[in-house]
Amino acid sequence: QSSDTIKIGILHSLSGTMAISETTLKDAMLMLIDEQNKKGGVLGKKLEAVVVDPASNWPLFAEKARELITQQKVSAVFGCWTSVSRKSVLPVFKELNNILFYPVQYEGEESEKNVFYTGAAPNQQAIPAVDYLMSKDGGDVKRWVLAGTDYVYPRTTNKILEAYLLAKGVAKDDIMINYTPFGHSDWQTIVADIKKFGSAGKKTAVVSTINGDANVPFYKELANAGIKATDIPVVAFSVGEEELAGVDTKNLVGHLAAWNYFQSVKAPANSDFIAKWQAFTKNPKRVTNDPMEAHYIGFNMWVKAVEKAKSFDPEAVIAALPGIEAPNLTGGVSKMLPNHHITKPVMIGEIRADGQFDVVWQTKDLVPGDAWSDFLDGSKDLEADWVGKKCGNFNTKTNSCGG
Amino acid sequence: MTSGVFSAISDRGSGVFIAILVAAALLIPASNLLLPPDSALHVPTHLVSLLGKYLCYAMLAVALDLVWGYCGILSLGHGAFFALGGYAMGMYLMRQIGPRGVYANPILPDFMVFLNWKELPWFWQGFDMFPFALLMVLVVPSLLAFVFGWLAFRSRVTGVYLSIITQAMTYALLLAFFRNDMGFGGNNGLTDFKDILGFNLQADGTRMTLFALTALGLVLCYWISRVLVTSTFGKVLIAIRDAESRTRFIGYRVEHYKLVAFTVSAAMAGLAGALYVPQVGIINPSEFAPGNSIEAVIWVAVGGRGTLIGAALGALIVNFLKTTFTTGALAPYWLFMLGGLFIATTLFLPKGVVGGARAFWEKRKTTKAAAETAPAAE
Amino acid sequence: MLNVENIDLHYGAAQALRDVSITATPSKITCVLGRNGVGKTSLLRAIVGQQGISRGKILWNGEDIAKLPPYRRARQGVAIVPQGREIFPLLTVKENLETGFAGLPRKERYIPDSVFALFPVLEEMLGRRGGDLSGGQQQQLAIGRALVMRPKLLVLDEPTEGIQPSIIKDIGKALSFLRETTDMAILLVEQYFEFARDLADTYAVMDRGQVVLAGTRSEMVETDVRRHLAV
Amino acid sequence: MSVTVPVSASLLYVDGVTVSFDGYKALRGLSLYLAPGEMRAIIGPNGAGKTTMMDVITGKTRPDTGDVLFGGRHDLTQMDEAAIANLGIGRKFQKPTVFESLSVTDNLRLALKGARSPGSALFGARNRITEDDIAAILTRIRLIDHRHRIAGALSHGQKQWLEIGMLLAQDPKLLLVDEPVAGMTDAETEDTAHLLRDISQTHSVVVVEHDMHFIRMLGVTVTCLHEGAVLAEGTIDEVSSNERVIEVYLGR
Amino acid sequence: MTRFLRALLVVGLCLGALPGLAQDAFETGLQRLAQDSFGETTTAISEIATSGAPNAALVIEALADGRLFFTADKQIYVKKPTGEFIDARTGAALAAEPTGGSAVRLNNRVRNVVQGALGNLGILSSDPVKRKEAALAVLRSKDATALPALETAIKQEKDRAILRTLETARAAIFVTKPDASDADRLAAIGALREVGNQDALATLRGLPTSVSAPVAEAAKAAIGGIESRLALWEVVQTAWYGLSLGSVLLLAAIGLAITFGVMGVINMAHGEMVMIGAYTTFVVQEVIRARFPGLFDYSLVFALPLAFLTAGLVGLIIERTVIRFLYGRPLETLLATWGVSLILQQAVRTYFGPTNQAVGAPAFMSGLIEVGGLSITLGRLWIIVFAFLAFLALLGALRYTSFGLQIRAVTQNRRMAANMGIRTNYIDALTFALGSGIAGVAGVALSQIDNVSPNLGQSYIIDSFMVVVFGGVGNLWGTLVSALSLGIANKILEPFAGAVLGKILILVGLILFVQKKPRGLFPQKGRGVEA
Ligand SMILES: Nc1ncnc2c1ncn2[C@@H]1O[C@H](COP(=O)(O)OP(=O)(O)OP(=O)(O)O)[C@@H](O)[C@H]1O
Ligand SMILES: Nc1ncnc2c1ncn2[C@@H]1O[C@H](COP(=O)(O)OP(=O)(O)OP(=O)(O)O)[C@@H](O)[C@H]1O
Ligand SMILES: NC(N)=O
Ligand SMILES: [Mg+2]
Ligand SMILES: [Mg+2]
Repeated sequence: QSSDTIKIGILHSLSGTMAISETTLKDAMLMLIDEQNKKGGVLGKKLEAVVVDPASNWPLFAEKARELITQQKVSAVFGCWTSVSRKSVLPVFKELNNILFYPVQYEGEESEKNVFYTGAAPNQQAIPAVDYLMSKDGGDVKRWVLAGTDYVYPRTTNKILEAYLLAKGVAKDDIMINYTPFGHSDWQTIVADIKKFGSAGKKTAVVSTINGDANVPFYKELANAGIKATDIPVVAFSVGEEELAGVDTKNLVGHLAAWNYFQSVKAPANSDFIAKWQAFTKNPKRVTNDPMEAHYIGFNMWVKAVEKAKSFDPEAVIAALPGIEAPNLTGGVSKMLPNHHITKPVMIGEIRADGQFDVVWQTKDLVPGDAWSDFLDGSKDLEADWVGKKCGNFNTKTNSCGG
Repeated sequence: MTSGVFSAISDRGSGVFIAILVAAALLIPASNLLLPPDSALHVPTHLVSLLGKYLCYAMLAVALDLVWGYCGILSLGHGAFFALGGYAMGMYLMRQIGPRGVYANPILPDFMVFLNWKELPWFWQGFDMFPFALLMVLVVPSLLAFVFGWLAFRSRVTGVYLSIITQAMTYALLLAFFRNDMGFGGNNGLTDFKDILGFNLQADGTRMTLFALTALGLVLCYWISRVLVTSTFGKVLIAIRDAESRTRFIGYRVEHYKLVAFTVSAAMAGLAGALYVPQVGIINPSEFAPGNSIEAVIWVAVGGRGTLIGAALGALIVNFLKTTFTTGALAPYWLFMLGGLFIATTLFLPKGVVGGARAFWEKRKTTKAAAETAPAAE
Repeated sequence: MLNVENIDLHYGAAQALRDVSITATPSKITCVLGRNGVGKTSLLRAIVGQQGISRGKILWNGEDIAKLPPYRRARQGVAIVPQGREIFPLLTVKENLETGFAGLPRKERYIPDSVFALFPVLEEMLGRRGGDLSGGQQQQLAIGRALVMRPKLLVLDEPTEGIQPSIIKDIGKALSFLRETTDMAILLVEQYFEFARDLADTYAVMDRGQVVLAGTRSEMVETDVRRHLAV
Repeated sequence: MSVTVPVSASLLYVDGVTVSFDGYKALRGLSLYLAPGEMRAIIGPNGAGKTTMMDVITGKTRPDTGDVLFGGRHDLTQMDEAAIANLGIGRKFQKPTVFESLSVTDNLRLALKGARSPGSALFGARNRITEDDIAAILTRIRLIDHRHRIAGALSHGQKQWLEIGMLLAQDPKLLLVDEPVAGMTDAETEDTAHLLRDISQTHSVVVVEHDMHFIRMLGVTVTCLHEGAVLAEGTIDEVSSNERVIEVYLGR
Repeated sequence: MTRFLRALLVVGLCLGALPGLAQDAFETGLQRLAQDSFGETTTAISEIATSGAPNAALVIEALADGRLFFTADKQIYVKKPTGEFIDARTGAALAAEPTGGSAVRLNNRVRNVVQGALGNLGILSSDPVKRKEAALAVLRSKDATALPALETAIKQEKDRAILRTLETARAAIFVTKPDASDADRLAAIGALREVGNQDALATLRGLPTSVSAPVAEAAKAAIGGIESRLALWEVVQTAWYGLSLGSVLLLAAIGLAITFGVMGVINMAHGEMVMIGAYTTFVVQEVIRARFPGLFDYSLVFALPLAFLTAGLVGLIIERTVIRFLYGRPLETLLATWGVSLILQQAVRTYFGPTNQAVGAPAFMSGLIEVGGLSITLGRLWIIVFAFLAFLALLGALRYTSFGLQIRAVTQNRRMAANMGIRTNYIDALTFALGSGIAGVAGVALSQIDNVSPNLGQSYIIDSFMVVVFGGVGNLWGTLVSALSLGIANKILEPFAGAVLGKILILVGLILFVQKKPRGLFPQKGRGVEA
């Protein structure tokens, strides 16, 4: 390894079930690194991407993380999509004291010294989306279907949402919760149930935490069953431009998604990014999406932190990162918080016929990511602060740091 | 005919295999701990954990070969026994965290706290004690195998029918363990372990010990399997594989033989899983995925079905290639190489690596012998 | 006319035939005798293509068929009644017979009446699975199946095995009948000495992979033959 | 045939057994009584039900009706194959079935009399069987030179012999032998007849054959089955001169 | 403006009165649209719709389709579907598209209002298709301002189906309208009870709480009546869902019933054949979209044979290069075909990319018909029909052709089959190609309801094996019965056990069932099997 290149690890699945989502992130990282090198690299050194394929296999994630850090000696890693992949690499990053940038919306309830969460915490996606639907513009929704894939992210998100809705005075009877297995493909019964639930005379909406693969058949069934967004809108947290590229969106117009970024947002930084991306992938139709933006922000933050610390040493960069600001693609400036989450705008988009989203609502200010939900018993007293308290789970009641 | 506990491993292949493993168990940790990192002979920690993981897979492969290679039971659900052993160990490690979890709950693991569980479910009791956990590592998989096998073998479910229900078993367990309500941490599984028997899991010393134990565990599993297959028991297994009903007609209780083999095999798979978890740092339901069990079958086939050493070797080869191929420029294409390897193995080494090598030697021997002696036809 | 010339056959490293030559002439029955394991079946396998040979020629009407795949040989009129019957167990008796149609021109795709005349039991059991038949019934089916192919060379490997005496007699008559009425060449492997002796026009005795005695029936000396068949 | 035979006096008591497959009656009220130490030859047309009868006795096929008792008290219709084998009933199949990937020696080793539990096979007596213990049998079936070969590589006739050898090794009280001389030369047939006669000194034997020379050499009571029931029974001369037997079986 | 006044206006509009006032409202409405605020847009729509201006319908239709634009200097213009631009205010054609125009945006709330407005405007149209749509729109929006127009329309309507919709719409309005008279309400409740479907139920449940006791009583009775009727239909509906799921399983498994069930190849690449079929559909649709857009509705008709051929060809190649060396070693086919499956997956991933591809539904396969209380989605209906056709074709081919006989002979005893003159090589290759081709055809159907991604095959392989094995290997009828019974059992369990637990129960049930029938539902019987 020559001393004037610095390695960056890219830990995204290129095969297996998650390749469908993660491959794009690998390409996005390659582009960002490429761009940075064109600008002269960082601290005078060129960056070199090291791509590995953890193949949607969680133990392999841990193995590959270890390989990146110890063998390839990378200075930081950008990677993971599912929470379980993040959980499986966590001990490795802690042990070897390196940095992971995690770009996907997740269930929260975590703040680790070695991880920087550039995707949304539940308060940056789920809660605002529900707020919107309850508003007049959102349709004054009174009855809720919380539909999700049966795993931790949807379960936690729905737990938070349920607590939130109850606190907002929604009756228990007006909430229906439904879980389906990964890759569920026969949605007839559930769509019929939703239709039935929605025929109680109150405006009904579906909050969907359905995971990747199951979405296409879900939307196809919705369209088949003739459920229009004007009847029962569906707001999804895991359906972005990339996922919609696989569906015929004609019949889905008006269904919603909540993200912190949409490709359709008109901002100079965004147009620039889209142009570069399409040039980089040599595909003028290639779409961008929210986790890509998260990597964009995370990568720029890392560059700035390195410059601030004047070192590539992970320990120094970790210390330098909180407080770093980097522009996002929608015209704002995101900031890394002491809890290792960032500030983000929250947007609600409606699906258009061309597979893009129309932003119909967005928060005025950037929302700071909250690691520990205020709506869960176990975590409402917890707080993460890696700057002052040097603790990821400080209990404000007992004034002590957890394990 | 010689037989018995020691003669089972008195052949040359076994000798070499065991010697290599024992040497690895002693020398690799020693080199890691005693030699300076810049020494040419120093084995870096990450390599040791990698090897440790492979050896766990090799144990699983040996367990599978015992039932598939010798008894014709193509289990497409052996990953389930591996995972159950892993979970039993994971539960112990989880309980060891104690109040050091993020929510600082002294009893409840983190995932239970944040899903609002109020108390520890009954099936988590006792896992704070290592001996109990160790017992469960063996008992849970073998109990499942026993009950499952008792039903299936008694009903004379054989061939693909048996394969498919073993697959259904692991698939059902996969779905069940995915459910958060089951109380095993949902799809995130059990993770963030701190220490084992008071030793820090991240410490090199602990890692080396675990590695050495895994290597010796593989020796143990191999030994047990050899004792089984070299005794007449093994001959009966082969007889069952070849002509099950004929075996019955000379008075053997086929279901008992299968049950013994299946249960022992499940216990070995469980042990492999238990050694795997502390080294890998996580256990979650994806270990139950049917694809994993099929992959294990493939290791056995690559190495050579019905050879035990081949099974272990197959696991090492395939996983080593997987590790190598998934890094760097070739990463997006590694499936081509792995797929190609599988096809090439079946076409050119129909008995697997070890089977192929043996056939090669035998052929050389017999052609020589044939050249020297008179016609084989009597 | 079949001329097997100096063939060797190996199973792996073990040699089962060495320098075997034999002929089968149209309208003649050629009988091969020999103890267990001397290579009779191996010889037939070589002729029908189930087993490759390592040396020699197999001439069928002058053409060397040794390299042809089995189905081509079958389509040139070579049919076998194998040892162990090899019935298609899950096909019905009728379907078993119909497998013989594969090499026939469309207009010949029917089951000749002679088959049922010879083995009436087959007609009774047309709808039964072949695998369910009794051993002897299967043997009859195997012969019937070969006849459906309208063979020019009929190769039979111990066809009387497991068959009741009356039908053995019938088979003997049938073979004589075929010899008399058609130009079929018949190659018969048999242990049952009297049956073979009564039928054979020419014979060959094998021992340890080799032909040790051969000749026409008139030349055949029973004691010589029996010596080779003795234990 | 309506001889009443006391159940307890017969080693094998088959009475009124009926078996049908998808409506086809393979056995129609078959009765057969075998005294201890008796050897019985069974003949009958192809499809008469001889093999099916053995299937019933060994537990492979469950009869629709009828009794099958062994030693006067064991109801074979209620037992499975292994249990029946362990009572001391051994069988040679019509189509030779041996363990193809085991050596000739190992085939015999597994068949040899003795405990058959997994425990005994693992650590027990079965592991102490030496080649010498089976050498006698190997010699008797003339496979001594083939003892290390894989059974799958034997010729058809050699497999027949191996199966006979396995039956000898089992040393059962009752031997059921289905067409032992099919595919054997006349000399071997003679030899087999000697062998069976020797065995019948100390064992009960039921032997099915179509080879009338062989049957004659055995010199025992012959039962002729036809369409699932007994057609004739008696000495070989009686039976072979029976008009019906000649008509359906022997031919003219 | 009160609702009453607006209602009056609609009447006026119908009579062609008050043109001056109308033009004013139209103008202000248009101005509002340029504000780019959903609230203003909503108001604007009412104003425009009720203005009676000649361009009103044109503008609102354009808005609904996203073809209405505004510029910074508040010029409003419409892009016609044909591509020309016209000024919204005057209707005059524009020479070129004004610069800096952006579309007037919609959200679901606006869309609802637009729908109502379009209903009100179209209900008296002379085009029956438009009238039908408008009637449905009114039924959805239950907009009371449409009532006068509705009454007029009901008087004029000749088409019975449309009339029914109109009357239902009127009833729906009376039920929800806060100030309707009791008599109107009771009549309306009666009408809705007649209709008796989920929508009617929803409307009835939306009855204001302030109504008089007899009305509330009647509504309660009507709701109860509809509910019990629907409960009955639900059984049928569940059976239908089961049948539909079963037919998907059947389609997925049927090719495997050949390659595995008949040939004995443990074909782990079967799923990838399905995937190839789905990608063929995608490619066909891409070509059609690009070259012959008019043929889109026939895309599946082209895709079917092509998918059969493509997957069949791939199958043929696999058989000739790999499988043929493995006959008689069935377990090794598992290893080799697993390798093939990895390669095919990654090849598709490399060539088409890892993400889902969009496959559209032709018009005849989209939508829903209601039969009594049963809703049948057309896409599913076609898949069921298709699955059965494929099944019957295959059954016929195997049972009644000499090809079928030869396939079975070859798989039962390859060596002997060759000695019977059967070209075993040829039969093997064709059989495998046939099984693969059928899998490809299944892919065409599955592309309509599932992801078209490199993972498609993997998601069906386990289910396919279960179906084939559960039915009894080698028995096509078994495959049929097993697919349908698994589908129906799944759908019976799903409502109360949930999808996850339901699936677990099915698996456990399957394991237990196999104890009773160790060779599947339709075991192969006889002596030949045990030997
Ligand atoms: N598949 C095989 N592999 C290896 N050796 C074989 C195989 N088949 C036969 N042999 C051997 O080849 C020799 C000749 O066998 P073959 O079957 O031709 O004998 P045969 O004369 O037909 O005997 P039989 O009368 O018993 O049928 C025997 O020694 C046999 O053991
Ligand atoms: N599983 C079965 N299914 C259908 N029919 C059967 C089955 N088993 C036996 N049979 C029929 O029962 C009859 C008796 O068969 P069996 O094998 O007992 O005859 P056998 O007396 O042994 O004849 P052979 O002398 O030819 O061996 C035959 O017609 C056979 O077709
Ligand atoms: N974090 C997620 N989406 O698993
Ligand atoms: Mg032979
Ligand atoms: Mg018989």
